[in-house]
Amino acid sequence: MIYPLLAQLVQMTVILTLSPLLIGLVRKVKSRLQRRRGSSLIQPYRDLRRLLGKEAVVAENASWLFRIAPYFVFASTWVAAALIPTFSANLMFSWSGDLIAITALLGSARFALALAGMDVGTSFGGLGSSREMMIASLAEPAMLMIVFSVALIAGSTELSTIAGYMLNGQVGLRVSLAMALAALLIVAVAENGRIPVDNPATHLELTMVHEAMVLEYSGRHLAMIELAASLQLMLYLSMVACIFLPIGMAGNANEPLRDAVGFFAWLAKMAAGGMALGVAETIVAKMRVFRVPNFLGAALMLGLLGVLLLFVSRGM
Amino acid sequence: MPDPVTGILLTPIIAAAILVALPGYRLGAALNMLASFAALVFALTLLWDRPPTTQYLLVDDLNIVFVLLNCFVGFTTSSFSASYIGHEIQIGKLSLTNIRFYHAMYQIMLFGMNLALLANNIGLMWVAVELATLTTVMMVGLYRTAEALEAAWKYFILGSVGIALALFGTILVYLAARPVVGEGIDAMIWTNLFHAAPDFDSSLLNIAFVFLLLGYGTKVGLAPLHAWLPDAHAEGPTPISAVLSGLLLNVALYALLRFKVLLAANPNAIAPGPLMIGMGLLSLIFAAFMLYRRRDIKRMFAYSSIEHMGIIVFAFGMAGPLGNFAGLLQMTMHSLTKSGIFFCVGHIAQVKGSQKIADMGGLTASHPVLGWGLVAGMAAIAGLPPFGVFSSEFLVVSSTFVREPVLALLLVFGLLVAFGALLLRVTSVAFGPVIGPVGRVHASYIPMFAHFSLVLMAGIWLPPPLVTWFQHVAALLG
Amino acid sequence: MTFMSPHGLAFDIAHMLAGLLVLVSFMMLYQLRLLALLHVLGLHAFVLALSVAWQAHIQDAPHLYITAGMALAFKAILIPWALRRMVFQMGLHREIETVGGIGITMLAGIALVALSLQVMLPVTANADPVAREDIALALSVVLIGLLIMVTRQNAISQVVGFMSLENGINLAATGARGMPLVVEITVAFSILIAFIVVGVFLFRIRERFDTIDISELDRVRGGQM
Amino acid sequence: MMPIAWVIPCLLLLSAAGIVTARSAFGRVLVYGGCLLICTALGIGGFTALTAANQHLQLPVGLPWIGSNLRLDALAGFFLILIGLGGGGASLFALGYARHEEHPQRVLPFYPAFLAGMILVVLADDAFTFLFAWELMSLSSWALVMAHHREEANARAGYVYLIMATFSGLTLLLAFGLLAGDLGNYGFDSIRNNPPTADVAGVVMLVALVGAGSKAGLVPLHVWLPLAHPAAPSHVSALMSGVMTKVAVYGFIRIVFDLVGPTQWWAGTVVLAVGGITAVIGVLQALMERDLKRLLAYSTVENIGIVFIGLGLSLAFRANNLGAGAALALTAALFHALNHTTFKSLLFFGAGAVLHATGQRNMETLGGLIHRMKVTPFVFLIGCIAISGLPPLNGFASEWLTFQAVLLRPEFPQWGLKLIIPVDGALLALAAALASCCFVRAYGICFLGRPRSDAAAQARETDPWSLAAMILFATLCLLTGIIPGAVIDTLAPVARDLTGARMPVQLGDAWQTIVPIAASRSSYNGLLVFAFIVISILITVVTIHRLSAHGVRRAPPWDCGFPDPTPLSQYSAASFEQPIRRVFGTVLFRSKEIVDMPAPGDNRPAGIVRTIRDPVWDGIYRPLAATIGWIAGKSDLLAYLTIRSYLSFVFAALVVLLIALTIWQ
Repeated sequence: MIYPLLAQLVQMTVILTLSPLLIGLVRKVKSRLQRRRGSSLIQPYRDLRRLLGKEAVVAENASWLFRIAPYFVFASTWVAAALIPTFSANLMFSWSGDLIAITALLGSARFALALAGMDVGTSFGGLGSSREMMIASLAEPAMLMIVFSVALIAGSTELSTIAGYMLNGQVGLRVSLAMALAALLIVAVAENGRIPVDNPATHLELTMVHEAMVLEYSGRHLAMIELAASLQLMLYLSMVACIFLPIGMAGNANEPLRDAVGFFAWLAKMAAGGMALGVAETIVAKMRVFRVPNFLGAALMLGLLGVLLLFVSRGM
Repeated sequence: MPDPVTGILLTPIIAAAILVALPGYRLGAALNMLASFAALVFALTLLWDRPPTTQYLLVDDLNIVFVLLNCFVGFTTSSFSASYIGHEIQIGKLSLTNIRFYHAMYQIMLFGMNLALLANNIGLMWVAVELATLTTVMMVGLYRTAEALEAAWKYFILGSVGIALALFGTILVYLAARPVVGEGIDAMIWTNLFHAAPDFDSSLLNIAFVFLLLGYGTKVGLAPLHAWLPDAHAEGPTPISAVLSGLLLNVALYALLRFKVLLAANPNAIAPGPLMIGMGLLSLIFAAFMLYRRRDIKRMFAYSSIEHMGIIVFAFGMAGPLGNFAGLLQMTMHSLTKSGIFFCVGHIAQVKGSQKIADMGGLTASHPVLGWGLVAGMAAIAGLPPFGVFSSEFLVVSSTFVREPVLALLLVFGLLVAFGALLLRVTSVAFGPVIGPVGRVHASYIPMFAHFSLVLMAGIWLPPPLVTWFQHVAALLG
Repeated sequence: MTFMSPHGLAFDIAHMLAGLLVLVSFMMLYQLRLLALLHVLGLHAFVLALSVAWQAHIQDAPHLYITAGMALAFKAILIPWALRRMVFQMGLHREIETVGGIGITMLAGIALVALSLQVMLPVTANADPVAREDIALALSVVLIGLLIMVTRQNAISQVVGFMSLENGINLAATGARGMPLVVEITVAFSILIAFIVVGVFLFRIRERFDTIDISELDRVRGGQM
Repeated sequence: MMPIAWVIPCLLLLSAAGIVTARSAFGRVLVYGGCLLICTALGIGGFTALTAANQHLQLPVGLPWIGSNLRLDALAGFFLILIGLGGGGASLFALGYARHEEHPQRVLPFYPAFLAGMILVVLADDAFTFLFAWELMSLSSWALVMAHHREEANARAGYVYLIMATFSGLTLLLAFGLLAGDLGNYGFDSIRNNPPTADVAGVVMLVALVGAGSKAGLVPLHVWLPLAHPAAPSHVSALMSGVMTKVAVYGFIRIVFDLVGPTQWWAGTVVLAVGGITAVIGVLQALMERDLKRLLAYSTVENIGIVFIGLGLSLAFRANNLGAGAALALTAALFHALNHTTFKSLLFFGAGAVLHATGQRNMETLGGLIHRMKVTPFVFLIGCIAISGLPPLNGFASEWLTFQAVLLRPEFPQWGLKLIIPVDGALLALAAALASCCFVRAYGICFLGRPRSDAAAQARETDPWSLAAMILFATLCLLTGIIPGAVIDTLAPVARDLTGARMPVQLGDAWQTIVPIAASRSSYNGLLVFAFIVISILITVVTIHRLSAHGVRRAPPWDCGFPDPTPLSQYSAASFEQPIRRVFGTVLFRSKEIVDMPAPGDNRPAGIVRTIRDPVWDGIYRPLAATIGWIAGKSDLLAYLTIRSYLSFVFAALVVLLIALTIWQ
């Protein structure tokens, strides 16, 4: 009882504290690849501190919703992230929400953020919300299709069960899983607003999506949102790792040693993932907003194809 | 107290004789109502005092319903007519000379119809139907406008041809019966015919039925023999429209049913069902489409009568206990509802000074009673609950689908198409902006309410005696 | 004389008269001129009167003589005369406008006769063979009468068609041995015809319609619109 | 005996009272207050009926030889709860809202009758009573739709509505005809005792799907719904969308699950296909709608699609003798139906409050209401989150259950089910995602931003009765969202009656987790998720306020430095939907954007025109109407012929019949 609770608390803290580092890592990798020195790995932490220290400038006609939204966004993302097994599947509350619930929690966060983007009543805010919801309207079903594929193979939508199933090695190579992985990567890129779907570094009016939504935010509100964004990135990477590469993850037993192994394995996976993302973002160009639906549509189709294959034949 | 049958038949004759001599409008209208009421009372006594069958007259389960209905609608229409015609005289649309013989004719018409219903002799029945036709022709032409005369003329010519065909059919029935029943009057008495029908020559009976179907079918208003009906309804005074739809069509239908029973009793004869089903469906679907382009409200409801006659004939054609029951119920409900609607429409037309649908609008706002009355009538005639037509259409459609799915689909299609047209027009009349004069009209709403409440009651609860009759008759009809 | 026919001379004469009526019906179909048509109508009624009288004789039913007499007086003489007067008074076209040529209507008439015979054929022998053939002929007359009504555009010729139809029915009614109410029915019918003629006349008197061509009458119909 | 049946005469009495007292304030209080009390009683009665033995009642009315039969079983009980809930809420709302009604005499008499019709449908135990009530429900709601009859659009809405309702009634009549057989055994008991053969059962299922579906709003039979629901006064809209569509669902369940008995597997396929298409089409149309109430109506179509997906899954499981799966899917469907009643009523109340505050339904004229109204924006937001299927509210719980049913078992022996179930899963996911997009747009445009018209700028909060109703439903959305186990357990008797199985008991769990099949398979705990979110928000707020600067400065919006003088420069509803329209609308709705650029020298402003074609209207209803019009036009020529032509009809009929006779002989 106590042990899983501890594991849960550790998980929540770790994922929260390490997520800005992941952002820092991605930025660093990108800079190096662009032959720049780039900012320090811990620059995101500094940014957060700076933002927290500043007074919040709120637009004159912003409502209560504008001020609540950052907290809600952050909280939902954090809860979702807490449900993902990172180093251990032995989490106290992992059963309180399965993969579908995690997807939906992220949806709630996005819902709040999109509303906040429209609250002030500027054209950019609306633009960002509109595009974000359009992307989500394709990414979310694609994500659910991925969930379906995985759940049909593992016979469960619980992430801990899935991870356990994947760990015991009887899965083998499957077409549907490959499709799900490809789709998940696309969805992860889109949901986190990374290149080629969105560019977190841009403030060019016609191309921004996420940044347009949060344009009016400043100070601690912006800090919350930035933190939520980095949490989300880590969440997705952990999810990929948990489903497709659960090597090293601790099982259900209360063994601190295995948990430690799992923790370092997870760190390594995150590092690798962050670097891969940095590389990928460097070599790919951002696409036009109206090309994005095709990109995500491909993910949706891949996911659906995977599920169909599973319905037709269990062996696929 | 005389024998009820004699009372039913004699009262109108005596009343007509007095009314011919009676000057003035008010007195005539009052006497007209009184006589109709007396007939109704006599008809009610039939319920417990059923006189014996004679060579000429007969009261049985089948016609007692018709007679009661006839006398009831005859009475309510006479009271509606009193206020309606009074208003027409007031505004000068009718002069006293126009209506000199109106009330007398009305009584003779009632006499003709009651005689046709009570006749136990197919020849007498034919004569009575002709009498009723002739009197209604005169009434249709009452306004003496070019349109009214033309409608009367059309009615007259088509009716005459129909009646001639029916006579030919009657002669053929006699010929079929003669070898079995014997020469003379015996071979025309319905009760004899019914008992001897199994031995009749089936081929003669077949041909006879074709002629009777077309002959009386013209009176019923079945397509393609219907052409007289819309004009006669639209151009005649509204009480006559109510009587035509509510009674005359029924009388012709009754005649048709009598002969159908004969055919059903003969094992070798053709099944009358398919013929009736075919004509019924044709009438229903044809009338349903015709409803769309109607711009005259009375003409529209006339087409709706054709539609309903189609459904009724269809139901009797489908036969079986459910089909026949439904047919009888539908017929009764249609009489009450349609005449009620005509009462309502008559007042509306008087308020607006026009029968054109385009001249009416927003009635529920300007005249709530008339407007909602029309809406209720529309709902009732379209077979929506809580009105009685719903029960009969329920039985017709559901019992047909098991036996003949395609026919049921056609039936449903026709019902929907017809409803689409009716609803379209009634919506524009009852709702939307108010169009036309908004003055009050001195009108008696009682007949309309009486009809609609009966229909409403029948939709919720059917009196057990009525059900028993209907079931007997349904069994008789095969 | 039974060798001439299985039913005896009396029936043969009845048949002959009925056949004659069909023939006269064909003459009506053939007529293109109004006055001649009226003459043929008189002839038609005359043949009917003969036939009815003969039936009265062989059935020993004296009341049928009334019908015969009425047919003679009313339909063979009075009504053709009245119609003739109307034709003159109203200055009608003497030509009859037909739908389809005379040839086609004649062919149609023949087809109708064939149809009536065919329809009556299955009537079993026990249902009185005489009546069967009589009725077949009467049916032909009725159908031809209707055909005239349908193919002639002129109101008077339509009246004529209706009368010939009615003559066919009278033939059938009187041919049905022992049928009651025949006289009453023929009287009722005569009243009907009188109504029609008076109706035609009424329209004329009121001078609402220039001609009594019914298609003109139809043109003034209002109310539908 | 059945005490609950007394509510029907009571409601009819209220109807009568409504006619008499329509014009006075007393009438309003009497009718709506009475309805509120009756609905409360109804809800309680329905709840007790879930577990109690079936009650029967036979009345000597209706069809003479079978009488009018009523039966109260678990299924009826559940739907009575639904009616009681929706009706009670609407009555509560109307106590305040109806004060602004211009024509109370057109609403008051029909409102209780409408409720009575719905209740009677649910209680009916023979075909006649069922259809009688069904049509009564249609007719009285039609009268309510026609309450504001002077608007031309409403007249059209009423027209289309009643035609489709009659179509639905007649179609169900056909289904009952098949079930009752030749002898007219219309009682449901005798139908249950003589179940139809498999082929007949299939036909009945199809016919019932068309009949009940056209009342529930299945694509392509949904066209009346977005016209009629918004046309009625808002509390009636809530009742129509929230409750009446559920009664239609009830009709389908009663016929297909109860009366017909086991169906073949393809029945499930058909229902699944229709449900999936309905869900997506409905939400896409909602996304492109600018009228707030019509948007809600289209969203009803979507939710009905989701309910039917659940029902289709249940049929599929039942055809394969998988009782547990059938129970799960049916529970999911009924749960979603209940949820839809709560949040759709709430949203329609909100729309009513907005309509009352601004007089506007067109979203393009709204905006900024969150500043001018205090409570409505908050509860409306809860409704939006719930209907978007987002945790921790109730919409998510039922959609989650449906997903679990989809994932339950891929090994169906039938190829049709193998293909349709995953596709339906995808369609459901797509619908859910689009729904949240749709309600971000709806909420964002109406309540957020700056007012786009004077009316919106001068909006005021609505009355306390209305607010009470909205708060009630918002609370319910939250409660059923965080303790879904209670609802699932409540539904267990219903599922047991209809599928022979039930879901595991949920409320026994200490943490109130819901476990549809087994804990290792899937579980969800709304309570914990809710608690976690609340706790993390609190933690964050506390921490942040410890750590950070407290200052808040109000300043003009930044907006990338663009000066922004007019609210018209905000994103509008049309611009918000534009990306979605481009993605989904170009093929399906043939949407086009035409830039209207004036020639040089022309002072006219440039503009952009968007056109959207409704494929269902274009593909089915317009051609149908045109065909009927064409035939009507052609047959109309027959009304103007000469007497001679009519005579020739008689003649032709005679000759044809004689020829037919000769041939026959």
